[in-house]
Amino acid sequence: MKIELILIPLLPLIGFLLNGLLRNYLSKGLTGIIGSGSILAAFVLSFMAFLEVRSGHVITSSYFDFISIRSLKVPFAFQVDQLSSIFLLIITGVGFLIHVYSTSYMHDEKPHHFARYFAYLNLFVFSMLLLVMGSNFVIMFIGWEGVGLCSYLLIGFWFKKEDYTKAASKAFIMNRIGDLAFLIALFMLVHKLGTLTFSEIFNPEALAKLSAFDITVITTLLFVGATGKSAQIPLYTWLPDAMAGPTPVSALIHAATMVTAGIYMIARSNLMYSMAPGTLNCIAIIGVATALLAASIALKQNDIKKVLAYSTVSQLGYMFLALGTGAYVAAVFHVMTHAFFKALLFLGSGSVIHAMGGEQDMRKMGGLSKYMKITNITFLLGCLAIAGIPGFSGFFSKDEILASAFATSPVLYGLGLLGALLTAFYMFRLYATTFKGSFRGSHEQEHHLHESPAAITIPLIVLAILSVIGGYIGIPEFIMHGAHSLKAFLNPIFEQSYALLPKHEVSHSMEWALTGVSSLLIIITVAIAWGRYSKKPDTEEAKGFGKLLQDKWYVDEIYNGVIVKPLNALGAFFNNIFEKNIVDGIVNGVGRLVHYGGRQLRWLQSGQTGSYVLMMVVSILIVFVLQFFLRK
Amino acid sequence: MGITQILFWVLTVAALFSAIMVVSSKNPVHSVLWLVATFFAISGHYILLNAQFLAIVNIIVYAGAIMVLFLFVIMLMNLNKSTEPVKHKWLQIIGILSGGCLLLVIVAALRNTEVSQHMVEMSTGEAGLIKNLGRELFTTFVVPFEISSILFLSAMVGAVVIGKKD
Amino acid sequence: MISLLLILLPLLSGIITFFIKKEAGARAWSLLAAIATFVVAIVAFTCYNNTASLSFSAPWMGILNSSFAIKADGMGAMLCMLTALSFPLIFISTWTTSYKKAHNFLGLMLLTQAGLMGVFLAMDALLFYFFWELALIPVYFICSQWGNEKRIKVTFKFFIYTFIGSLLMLIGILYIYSQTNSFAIDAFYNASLSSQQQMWVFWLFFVAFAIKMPIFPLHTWQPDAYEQSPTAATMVLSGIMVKMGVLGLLRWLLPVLPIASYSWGDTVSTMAVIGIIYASLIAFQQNDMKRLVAYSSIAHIGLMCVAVFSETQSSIQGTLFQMFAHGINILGMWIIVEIIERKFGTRKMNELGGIAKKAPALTIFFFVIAFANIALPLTNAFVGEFLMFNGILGSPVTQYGVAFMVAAGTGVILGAVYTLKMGRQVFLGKTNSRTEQGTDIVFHEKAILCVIVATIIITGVYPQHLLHSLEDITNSILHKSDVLPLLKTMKQ
Amino acid sequence: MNALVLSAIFGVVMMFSGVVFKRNASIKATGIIAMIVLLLVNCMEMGNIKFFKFDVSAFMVFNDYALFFNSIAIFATLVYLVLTSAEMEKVGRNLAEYFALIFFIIAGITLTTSFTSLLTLFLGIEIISIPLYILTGSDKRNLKSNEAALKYFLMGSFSTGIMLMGIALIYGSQGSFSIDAMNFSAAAKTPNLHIAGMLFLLFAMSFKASVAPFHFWTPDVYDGAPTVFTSFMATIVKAAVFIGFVRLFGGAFGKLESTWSLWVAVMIAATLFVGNITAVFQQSVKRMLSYSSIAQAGFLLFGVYVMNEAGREGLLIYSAAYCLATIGIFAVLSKMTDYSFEGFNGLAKHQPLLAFTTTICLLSLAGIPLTAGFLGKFYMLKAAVSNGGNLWLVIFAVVMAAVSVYYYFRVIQAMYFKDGPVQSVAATPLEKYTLLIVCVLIILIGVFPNVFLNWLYFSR
Amino acid sequence: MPVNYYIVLALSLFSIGVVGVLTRRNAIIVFMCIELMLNSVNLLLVAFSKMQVAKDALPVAGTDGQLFVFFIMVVAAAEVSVGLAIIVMMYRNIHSVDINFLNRLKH
Repeated sequence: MKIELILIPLLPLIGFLLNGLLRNYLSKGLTGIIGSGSILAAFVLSFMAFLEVRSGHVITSSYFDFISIRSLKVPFAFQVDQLSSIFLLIITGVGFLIHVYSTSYMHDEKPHHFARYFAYLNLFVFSMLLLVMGSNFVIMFIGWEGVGLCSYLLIGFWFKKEDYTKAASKAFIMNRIGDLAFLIALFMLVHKLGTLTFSEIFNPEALAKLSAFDITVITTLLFVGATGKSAQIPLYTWLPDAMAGPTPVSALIHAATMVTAGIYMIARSNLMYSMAPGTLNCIAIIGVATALLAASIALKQNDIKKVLAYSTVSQLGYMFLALGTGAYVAAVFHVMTHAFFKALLFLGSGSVIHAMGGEQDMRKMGGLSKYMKITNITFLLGCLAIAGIPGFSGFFSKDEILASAFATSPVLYGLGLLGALLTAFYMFRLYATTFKGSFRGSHEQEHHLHESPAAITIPLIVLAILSVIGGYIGIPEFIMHGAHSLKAFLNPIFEQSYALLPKHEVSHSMEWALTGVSSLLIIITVAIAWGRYSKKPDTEEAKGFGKLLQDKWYVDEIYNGVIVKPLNALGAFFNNIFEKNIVDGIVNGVGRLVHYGGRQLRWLQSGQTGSYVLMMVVSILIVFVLQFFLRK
Repeated sequence: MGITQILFWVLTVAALFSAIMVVSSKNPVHSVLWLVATFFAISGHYILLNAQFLAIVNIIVYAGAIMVLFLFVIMLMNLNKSTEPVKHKWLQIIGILSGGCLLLVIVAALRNTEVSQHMVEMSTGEAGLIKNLGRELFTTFVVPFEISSILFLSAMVGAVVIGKKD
Repeated sequence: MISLLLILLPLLSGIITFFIKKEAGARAWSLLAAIATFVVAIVAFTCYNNTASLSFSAPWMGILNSSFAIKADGMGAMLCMLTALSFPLIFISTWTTSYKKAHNFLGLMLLTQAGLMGVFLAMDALLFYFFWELALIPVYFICSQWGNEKRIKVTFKFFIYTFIGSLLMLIGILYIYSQTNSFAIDAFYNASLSSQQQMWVFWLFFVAFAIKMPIFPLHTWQPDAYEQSPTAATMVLSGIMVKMGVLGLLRWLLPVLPIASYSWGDTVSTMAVIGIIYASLIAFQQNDMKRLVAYSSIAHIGLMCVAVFSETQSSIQGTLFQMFAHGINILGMWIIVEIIERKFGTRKMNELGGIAKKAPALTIFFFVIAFANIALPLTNAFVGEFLMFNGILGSPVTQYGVAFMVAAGTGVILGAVYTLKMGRQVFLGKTNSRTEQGTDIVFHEKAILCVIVATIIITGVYPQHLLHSLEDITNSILHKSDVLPLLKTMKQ
Repeated sequence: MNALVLSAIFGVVMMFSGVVFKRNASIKATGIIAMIVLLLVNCMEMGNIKFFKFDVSAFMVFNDYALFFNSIAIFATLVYLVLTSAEMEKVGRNLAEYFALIFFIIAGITLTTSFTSLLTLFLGIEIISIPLYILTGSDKRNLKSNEAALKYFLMGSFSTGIMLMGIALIYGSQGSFSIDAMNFSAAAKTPNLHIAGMLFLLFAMSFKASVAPFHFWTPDVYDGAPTVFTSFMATIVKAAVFIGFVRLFGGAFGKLESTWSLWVAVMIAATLFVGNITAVFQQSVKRMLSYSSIAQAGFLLFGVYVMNEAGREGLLIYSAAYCLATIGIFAVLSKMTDYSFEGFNGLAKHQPLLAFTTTICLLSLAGIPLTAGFLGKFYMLKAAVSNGGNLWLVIFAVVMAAVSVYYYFRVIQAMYFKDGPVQSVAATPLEKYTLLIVCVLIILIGVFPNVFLNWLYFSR
Repeated sequence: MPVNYYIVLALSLFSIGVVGVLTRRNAIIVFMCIELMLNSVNLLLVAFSKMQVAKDALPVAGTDGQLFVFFIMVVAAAEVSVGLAIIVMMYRNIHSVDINFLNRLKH
């Protein structure tokens, strides 16, 4: 069965247009149906596409020439292969759940804002689909920027709050910085290869035209682009701020889909990266550093969404660690599992926040398990998954990453493990503080506490199930031979890379040992966290190192001081001093000089005949002297 | 040194001296009189150069008519006393200096000109005689001569326009 | 022949407008004339799409070897289209803005249009110069008469500034004329000046174009002029007039003085790149929306300048495309500024805020245009900037392509910064006493903004039609300005 | 020759018309009709219909160029008379005499533009100058007029002295006054006597043409003279002097171009600089216009500097454009009560036609394209550029032209963009239409220079 | 006599005239100095004319120079009439012939 690929992004686009243009006329119900329905339809189509891809086809279809000049042809064309089909499923599937969730979560909004919200979400899905379906870098970039736009719009959805709009701008601009690097990489590709189509770039003959230096530069630039979109050091600071948006948005965009675009892009370009070991090392280091940094910050956050945000950054770091160590499958795997459990966690937190009447501070919560049974259980499952407790999805993906890290370098493994422990710790700190203990909020809030409606809980349940079982498509080799169906599925994408990457063989027994150790450590950590926070949350002000963590290592402040403020000062200097006094000053100065000259020259015109004659005579004299005595 | 040369030098000295006196006299009337003297000296030169017609015209028109007109105006205005306020000293000095420099520069420039050693025909020659001049004036130069009538007309009209009392 | 109509129609109707004393009549007439011109432009560039009907030549100053030669090549047609499209939009958008003696205002506007059309079509250096000035004079009167309080001084500065530039260009034209003895553009293309001559004749031309565009550091007339002009004139100035400079570069500088363009390319590009960052940084400091947009325009045009001097297929075709895109976008921007100023009585961003609540439609239009302005994909500017950046980076004529590209790209990031800041301060946030009373835009405003947004999106999603029409002219410009073989022969 | 003789005759006629006619209107009508006749007669001579067939070639040659200029000058004078004769009445009671003097000046102009002998040049210049001294002082009660006349007269005579010294030195070197006789072989060394004489003549002509640094009389005299006569002096007379200038330096000293072109270049620069820069600060439009006339002289001097065909043509176009525009502005100015810039405030509201015509004239002076003034400047620059000479001078010139925009546009700003009291500017319909015709001419020459130029070319 | 002598003499007179113009303030005297300049030119012309006679033997040689002198005198006479009229007019108005007395026109 041939799938008309254009329909997949077109449906959300239609949803966007309907919701956007008719927002003043649609009822909330209709809006929700249009919004969710279009995604559901897209999901169905994606699934059909997946099935087709599973049978070994790569579906491509080209529509029209987007840009076609003599030196560059960019068709508007789609391509769905194994990699993109996985992402398609994640995007439309998780996306659909979140849409459903949103119909309830956003129900308090006025109808046209409600419609606007769904329009944005649909637009986001559209962009994200473009990103993963594009058959060339330009289409990918269109989606790449499009999701940035939607992220901007959704973070700033409550536009009346100035902080939110600032956070939105920040997200957009930091993304743009990365995008610039991305673009430069594209231009270098055009310059060197004359094409941006994946199939023409990612084959050994084409890449052979590039020097090692070129490849390193291009891959590095692409990676910089990815750090922006996927919130890695140094461009990660926007993501925590992005929590200003509605919680489903955080779940969809800032956890499950958009932020994984960078991973998608690098996985897509795996052949090129495999040829650039330097870049891969760099990615691994950045990834693990991000994972640790974000995890450390998450330890001391009190805002429930902030914790999850830093956790996202940290998990994304893992994915990059995986990419950097050449474990592309592991990265994609982790993207998938992460999509499940992180969406679950965000939605769960959304449910909590919803119940708490907008309160996000964990210190004011506690003991919610009594009031919100489903949320409690699903959230716990999510925590277990993210912590990597054996059997849950997170365990499989994370374990694969750590194994790959160990194969590359034990140091990376050690750091990665440390990150995993931190993750387990702060997640259970979060869980314990929120759901255990006694309620610390106001009476009013307590009175208001309730389990969320079905539109919220059903997605939670679905996601919880996925979080638990999602890992079983990638059972490691050492446990069960040939059970890593994901790896098998993705093999066509990565097989060429495997040949290029250095082989690090780790014996099965070693892997068993590692897994055992890490699982044990994680369980211990979970227990410590549980024990420490289930009764008494840390409500007192952090001091010393804790303060440093709570204030996020002051990275924002440093950026502010090192980049924003000097640029602002420079701008102010240009505006107030340089422009006015020097550039325009010179122009005006010329004018003033002429004016002044006019005023001074007037005095020559003294009105006295004698002086006029004198000046004439002197001129005559000068001319004569010059003519007869000095001119040769 | 013949009589011509002696006369030349005498007339030259007279002309220069009286010219200087024209400039330096405080009393306008004296200036006019010194100017007349200068004209006479110049007329003397004309005669030395055998340009009798011009010598006569110079005395009649210039020394006679024009200078009398000057004198007349000065008398009319009762300017015989030195009523002229003195210019600034340094302005005068600058004036004299620049005039002197002008003289020096031009003379220096023209010192070695090609014609400098050409001789001027003294006391002889027919070019300056009334007969020759008259013939030329009314044949070849008749057009400019007629044109100068326009000049006179306009000067006349002008003098009337300006001089007439409204 | 039909291209002649593009000049004559606005010219004559403009003159007629002066005599329609009734305001409503004058408005209707001028709008009608503008629309008629638009229709003619559409007919010309779709139905009569051959060289014979798009060019016109008549003896004019035979003695000077100058003729009234006009021709609509791809670039000319595109810019004429932009002009023809803009003027009806301008007239409608200012339909309710009151002007004293509106008939004079509208008449002068139409004269400006005639001048602009002439500039874009002229194929004779002298004719080009004539139209160059003809377009300026009416604008001078418009801005001086109907502008804000500092209008006279500011417009005067603008006028003298550009006048000096154009006089220098005149010398350049005359100098080349003294070599070719003809003002025809082909003669100019074949002038083959020695490289020493080109080196300084280049600046005579470039200064004129640089002032018009404007390029740092010759830009200081611009923010003031934009700020003080009536918005209708600002639209013309920034939407269309700055394109005169770029057109000048592409038609009269690069192909005429290829060696100098090559040699000075880096210098000029450096100026432009400095200008991009400089203007962006300043734009961020602005509080007045008009000034902000003005500085952003400097940055955008600077990018075009760099792209032009990269001399690649991609960058030049991108520049041409971007000329159209920028014209539309900034027009939309000005329309919105005009609406805000009319509705809320101020352009100061700190006095505004929360308009989104009161005028959602306006807000949406603004954000679409703003994102187009910062070249978001699927808007028109993305295509232009993508091609331009691509060309700059791959430029064969400079070794600093990467540096220029990165610096210009930084400007684009800064562009996002200040554009979003403007959006945030003006439209988002809480309403204040001033914006509390606001209402949303009315039908005709929606209609024109729709046209603009539609143009943005259509050319953004399917740019190929427009791009294709610019292909030939790009090739011909590149062909004429190609110095690399020339340099090779020189080395041998 | 036709124009020369007839203008002298008409001058005499006008002298007596004051006796014959009692009404000023009749005198004016006579004068204007006489001027029309003069124009026709001059045009006839261009068509080779000569009334007087003397051989005057030793003193003057009425070639096409001179005749064409004379036509322009006479036409401009005609326009001038139509526009400003009403104001002339107000200067004094001697209207007939003023007309007579103007006719005499025309005679002087025909001489100056067609001399072949330095004697004719001298006479022509004097015939121009002496009536001008009188016209300058014609407002007898006005001390400014007195002062201007005295200054003009004293300095004019002084420059006559310089000119005569030049002529004498040249005579000493050449033994002849004919400009055709002054031919040197390029190889031989030019005698210093000759160079000195040439320089003296250069200074004297510069004085008459108000070229810096011999321009000092100009602002004072133009300012002090009655506005109607300033108009005449600053336009037609000045243009004629330039034609004489070109004739002298092209004809007599053409071979010495390398010697004098440097000085002329310096003078152009100085003139443009002084004229434009000083005009910037003026408060009175009249005085501004007199400085601007100095500035324009700088451009006209290009015609001398380049000394090629294009330069000569340019001089014609430039003088036509300059004369028409300046006469137009002065015509409006002479009707104003307040000569300051503020006096023009709000003129466009009350007198739109006058404001419009003034604007066109100012645009022409500023050299905006599609006006005659642009064409003039264009020709001058073209001549200078094709001459291949000093391009820095050309660039300097255009920068100064841009400065000139500053002060010309101040008037436009005042008229259009500022509010002022209602002024009763009495302009008769005839005057208004004439002004309009002037504007149309300015634009026509600017837009269709072919028509104008073809005339020149066919007549050659 | 060599013509040099006459040149120097004439130039001396001319310069004296110039100095007079520069240093005196009485309009009439300034004017007289200008007349002096004219006369020096006359003298020079006559000398040159006689030099021409010495140079070539044509009967009319040199007459043009002398006739030019005649025309200069004519012009000078006309100028004097106008000039004195102007001076008198001014004197009538301000009772002074000081050239700097009237100084309204400046700058």
